[in-house]
Amino acid sequence: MDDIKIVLTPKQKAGSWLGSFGLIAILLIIFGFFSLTLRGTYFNWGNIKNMVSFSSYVGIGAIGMTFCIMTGNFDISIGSMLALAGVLGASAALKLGGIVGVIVTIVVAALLGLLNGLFVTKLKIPAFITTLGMLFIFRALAYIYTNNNPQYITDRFWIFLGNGSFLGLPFPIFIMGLCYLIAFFMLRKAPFGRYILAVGTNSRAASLSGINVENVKILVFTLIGVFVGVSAVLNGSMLGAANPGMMGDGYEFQVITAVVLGGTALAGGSGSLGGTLLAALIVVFLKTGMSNAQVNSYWQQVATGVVLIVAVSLNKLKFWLLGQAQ
Amino acid sequence: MVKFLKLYEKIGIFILIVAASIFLAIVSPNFRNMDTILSIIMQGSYGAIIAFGMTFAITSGGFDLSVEAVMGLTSVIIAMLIPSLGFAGSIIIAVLASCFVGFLNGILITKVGISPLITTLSMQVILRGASLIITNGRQVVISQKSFMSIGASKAFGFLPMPIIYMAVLFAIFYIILNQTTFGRHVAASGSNEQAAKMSGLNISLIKTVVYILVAFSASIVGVIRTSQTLIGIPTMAPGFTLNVLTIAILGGTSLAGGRGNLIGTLFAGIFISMIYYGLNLLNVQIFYQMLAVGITLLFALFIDGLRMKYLETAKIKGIRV
Amino acid sequence: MDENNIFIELKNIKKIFPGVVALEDVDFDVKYGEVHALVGENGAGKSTLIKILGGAYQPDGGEIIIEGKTANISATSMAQQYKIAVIYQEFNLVPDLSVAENIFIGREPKVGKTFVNWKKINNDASEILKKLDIEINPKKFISDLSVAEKQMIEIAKSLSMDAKLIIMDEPTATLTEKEVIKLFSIIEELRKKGVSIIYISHRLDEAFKLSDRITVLRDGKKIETKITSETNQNEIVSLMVGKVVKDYFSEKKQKTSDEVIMEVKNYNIADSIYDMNFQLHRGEILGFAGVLGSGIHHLLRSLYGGEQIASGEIYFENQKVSIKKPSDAIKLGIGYVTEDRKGEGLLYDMSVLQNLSIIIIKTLTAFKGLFIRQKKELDVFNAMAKELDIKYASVNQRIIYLSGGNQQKVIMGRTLVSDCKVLILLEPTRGIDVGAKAEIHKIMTALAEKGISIIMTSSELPELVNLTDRCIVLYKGKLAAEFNRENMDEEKLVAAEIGKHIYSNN
Amino acid sequence: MKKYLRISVFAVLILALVVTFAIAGCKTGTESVKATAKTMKAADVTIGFSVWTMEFTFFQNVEKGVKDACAALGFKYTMLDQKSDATQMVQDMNTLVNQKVSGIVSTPVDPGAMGPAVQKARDAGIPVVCADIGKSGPVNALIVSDNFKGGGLAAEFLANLFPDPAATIFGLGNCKPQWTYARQRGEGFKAKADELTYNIQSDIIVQNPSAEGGYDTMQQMMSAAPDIKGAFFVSGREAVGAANYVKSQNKDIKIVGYNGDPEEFIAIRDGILSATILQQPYVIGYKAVETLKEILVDGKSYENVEIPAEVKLVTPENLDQIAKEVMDSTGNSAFGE
Repeated sequence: MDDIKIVLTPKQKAGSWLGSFGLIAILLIIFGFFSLTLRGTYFNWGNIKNMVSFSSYVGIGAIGMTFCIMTGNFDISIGSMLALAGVLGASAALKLGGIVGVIVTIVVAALLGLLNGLFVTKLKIPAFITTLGMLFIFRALAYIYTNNNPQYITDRFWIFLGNGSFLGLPFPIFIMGLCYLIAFFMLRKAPFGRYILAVGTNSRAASLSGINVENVKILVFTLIGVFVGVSAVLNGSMLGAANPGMMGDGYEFQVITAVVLGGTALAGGSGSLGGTLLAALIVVFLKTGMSNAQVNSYWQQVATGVVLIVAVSLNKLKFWLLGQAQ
Repeated sequence: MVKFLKLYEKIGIFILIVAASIFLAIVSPNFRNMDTILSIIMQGSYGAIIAFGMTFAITSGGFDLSVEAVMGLTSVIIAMLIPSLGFAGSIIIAVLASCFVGFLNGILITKVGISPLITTLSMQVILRGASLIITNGRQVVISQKSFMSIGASKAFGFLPMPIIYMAVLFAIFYIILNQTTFGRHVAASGSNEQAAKMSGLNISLIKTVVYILVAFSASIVGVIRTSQTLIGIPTMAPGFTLNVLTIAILGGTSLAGGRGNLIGTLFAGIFISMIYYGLNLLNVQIFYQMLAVGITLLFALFIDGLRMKYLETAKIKGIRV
Repeated sequence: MDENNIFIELKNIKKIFPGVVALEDVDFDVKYGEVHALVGENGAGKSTLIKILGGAYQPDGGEIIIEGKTANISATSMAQQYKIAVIYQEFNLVPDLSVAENIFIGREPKVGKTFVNWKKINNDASEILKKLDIEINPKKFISDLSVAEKQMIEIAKSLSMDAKLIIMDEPTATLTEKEVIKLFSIIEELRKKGVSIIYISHRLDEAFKLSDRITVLRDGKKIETKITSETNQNEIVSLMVGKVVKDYFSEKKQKTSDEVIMEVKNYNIADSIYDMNFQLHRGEILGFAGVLGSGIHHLLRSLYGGEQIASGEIYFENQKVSIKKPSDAIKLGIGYVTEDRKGEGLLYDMSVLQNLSIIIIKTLTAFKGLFIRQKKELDVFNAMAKELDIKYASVNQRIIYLSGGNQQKVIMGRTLVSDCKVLILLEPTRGIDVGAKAEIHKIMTALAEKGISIIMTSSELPELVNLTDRCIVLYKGKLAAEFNRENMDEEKLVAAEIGKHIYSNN
Repeated sequence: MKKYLRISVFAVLILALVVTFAIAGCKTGTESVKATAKTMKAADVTIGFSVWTMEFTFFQNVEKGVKDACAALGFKYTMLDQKSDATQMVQDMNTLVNQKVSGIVSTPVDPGAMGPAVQKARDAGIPVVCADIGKSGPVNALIVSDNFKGGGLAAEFLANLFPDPAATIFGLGNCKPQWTYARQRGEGFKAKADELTYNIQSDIIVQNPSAEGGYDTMQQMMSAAPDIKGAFFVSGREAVGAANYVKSQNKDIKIVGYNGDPEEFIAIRDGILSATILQQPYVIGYKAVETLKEILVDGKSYENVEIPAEVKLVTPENLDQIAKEVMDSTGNSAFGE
């Protein structure tokens, strides 16, 4: 049966290695570098816990986005989505208690995601534009609903979710872990994952294979909502308030950056959750490292940008080595 | 019908403008005078000019999120250099520097093959940092007051200069896109890059030039704004990029690439300014202004969607398999 | 042969891709004014070779000599400078540009140095189109053209840059008989002008009709170059497949039952199908023949729910059914294999395994479609791979690395695993080499004998004549004629296809 | 490939965990928690400063104040930049707690959103003082300039220029809604204007919190209320932009700013800007550290105390004198030279 011989040139071997270990290498380099230079202030258990738990903010939101980009779509409304869900949840919590608030947050976000999905599929408005419009609308609604008053989150349960710890680990780490497990399972072990891949790589073929492309897309956008909702819960808990203007400001680009840095092709079809998670960690580890090192904050910006470009070019280097066109 | 729809693609946004004008003219007396209208167009010009460049980028199948940082860079370079080099010198250097940034974007996107999103997003952060480093985080006041005339004076005593710049740049960009081989090649590389490449077009070169154009247009606006405020502002126009994108898209330039619509962009620029400006005249809270922008965007694109759908079906019926 | 009449010569060219050696020490040359046919099974390396000539790929070894000088075709633009034009199967046209612009893309007539000379570009374009007597308005956008028209534009394009070597990859695959005749006469013209042509086709008769020499590739190696006049089809075929192929078509043994599995009653599709009626019997191979515009593809697509039907009734196993979307058809047990493998068949980024199981993946799950039972999936795959004799390196290999024939098998397998009762095949052997063709045919007859009914259409009449029990001919969306095995032959089909007027090839 | 990637991801993460557990073990063994000690020696004190952003002159001056104070009192000093991001603000707070600093000074980008973070710091025995903006949670002290009063000063100044309320219209260049603390200035301005029966016809939010933003806003104001006499901008840079627009139109409209950034001083000197309300970021920063000193070294107890920092009206008349005061108190020129 195996009468087709697999031949890998050294170049290609290097490429595949890069594909598998590139991001981890970057993460370790960054971590190692700052650990050596900063010692205690960086390389200590508390700080690591802190960094990982804060990476959940981008990390969890990036799960949905990874799915979305895999299907060749795009959602830049998530920042505003986070805020709107956050303020609604928070105000619900004030009246009906934390558990309700948390549920409301996630449900609202999911519904907003669903709304995006419906616009994209039913009204046939390109995802980028739909979500661009929603970016304005959600944020505006958040302002209008709260009349620009921050909604404080005081409920102990909700506060615990973001700040408490369990088995000596910050609780957000567990939530992030859980989210990734579920997502990973959906993508690799459930038919849904195949559908996402199929739609992303060739939607016409997918629909001829009996896949309801529209439903898959709607589901993907709804999932974005769900994960953004979870992220909103944690974020709100860490901030202890939901501020319609502040919450999730610039979130969309942080998340998309993480996803792309994680090696998911914007064209759709291929992607990796592991990569996304690593990317989310890389960004936080880098930023924290630099500010702990008291790097001038202007230089920090420059460095962040440069590192981003370098990291992504490594991914390109992989494809070049493998001799594949993207 | 199809004829009308083709027309709509070109000037659909114009209809929105007319509608909005009528509305505003009715509700606000202040709107019914030449100065206000000119002011609105003037404030539209900043976004529109950059959106011209952005239209090129989108037509070539990408986009550029670094424009606001380019404005800042231009601003500080001018402010730092004016004392030594004078107006012309400092402006030229600043614009050239910006073009170089565009060149870098182009190289990273075409040669290294990083997605425009990441490239320009990173470039945005880098430039912000760089501008702040140049001025050490300060705003640099320009003491040569006459520099103001570049952006703030009026032609024929009534026509604000920015409008003139917008008109001129529109003409130039329009001709480039529709009349020159380069412009057509931009469309080609956005419409079907593979084919364009196979036909022997130098995609890398074309796209690089495109990103230089974007940076150039952003830089021009940077010059205008700096001259108006007489301050070198490293963090100029925070969040303006989103505005520019909105304008280009609202103008009807398809994100799929290949189809650039500069006329639409021009009108969209004015329209957006109209929303903010007009609603400010009515003291409408900013929340509702955002709401308005979002809804118009969706509405316009919804109409556009219907249009495309109609043309599609028309096409299917037209072609026999 | 004397050197100076050779236009281009390739010396032990080598090219490696992850997983496969595409080309291994290939020598090859083309003389001025020669039509050189390049044949070989899919995956033999033909397309890789022409991509190298076109400057799309860089060889990993060997050298290219053009007009005596060593050439380095480092980019597609270089190919143009060497006066080499490649007409790929997947056209390289820009949808949002006009016909004229596409013909002269990169070489537009200009006013001054920068501005497009619209007047000239359109005039020149219409001149060239006239030369090929094609009636297309040069101002028209490519996105509004049909496949055949695009094909013609491609040829016009290469003519416009007065190429010395034109490479045609499967040029006739999508053309009607009439257009093929036109194409051949054009090729003759070019040959007279001293233009060299590399002609790649799976239709051997064409190769023999046109070429001076034929070169056979197999598994990335050059097998032999033959003077066309000194060889014959069978020899070439055996060179291609490495063994002598006996029966090109496998005759179907048993008679089909009279049981009607599917019936279509006064069926209409807007502007393409008018009042169609036909029955499909169990285990029958029903063919549809018709030229471009006959509406066949619309009809077959809509039977699978790929297109909305305008009106009409479909009975499946005597039940009136409505097929609105593919999933409806799949539920009923109707399978569909597209003619456009690239566009709507392959899931490129996915593995061979995933490509095969995509339709039935939901059924291969535990806990109500919660998670996939990999073991079971693998079993299904292996079974089907065995049945269809699919050749692959590993189940996780990306499907694009398979040869066209194997890709086609996977896509057929995709529908077969959903154990369908009716199989709709559009151009089942398009772009597939002789060996694989024979296999596909065997598979089809085997399926029919198992009681699966097949509806097929093919632009290769021999296929229809030899495979189908019955063949319905459509003309402009109406049923023009119906033949069964006994009374059908190519002449009759052609005659019916073009609306009764018998026409000859010269 | 993916498979390998996955495996290696988890491998590395687990590895990281194990290693860090080990580190954690030996760390907790060696270190004693200083922060809980009643009073400390100045030499042992480390002050952590978390700043909104270093992009605005105002915050640069706060930072300078904090830094100088630490130097003067012999404290160690470390600074983190929130980069105008609320989440970053909270993370920075936690980072500082991790670094076991003795006390924290924060200039919060989103004062409402620091509650839990402050709580954590306090639980770790680390006092928190906010330098300007605002606070939430159990903050020990907040040194804040009276934004409301400042707005009032601006109104009074304009009122004095135009004695007849009936015949005068003022404008207000307000700031982004999320910056609630700065909107206080607007509120103060409005309140005072009402009290003096002046009429504010247009209250416009400056879209770009930047000079050119003020420029555009002024243009809008002048078409909303063509016969406007004066306008107050809640942020100095915007005021300067607005003043420049007025100048370009050769109109005589009095613009008042807020902050006392160098560009404002220059603008007043050049007669473009009529006045500004001077905040004292440097002093605020300095005071914040002094307060922490009292808590940490002198053992004084502060809980939820608000310490107002004074705001002054700067006009062409008192410009030089105030510039001199600034020079004396902060050691750097008010004109930023």
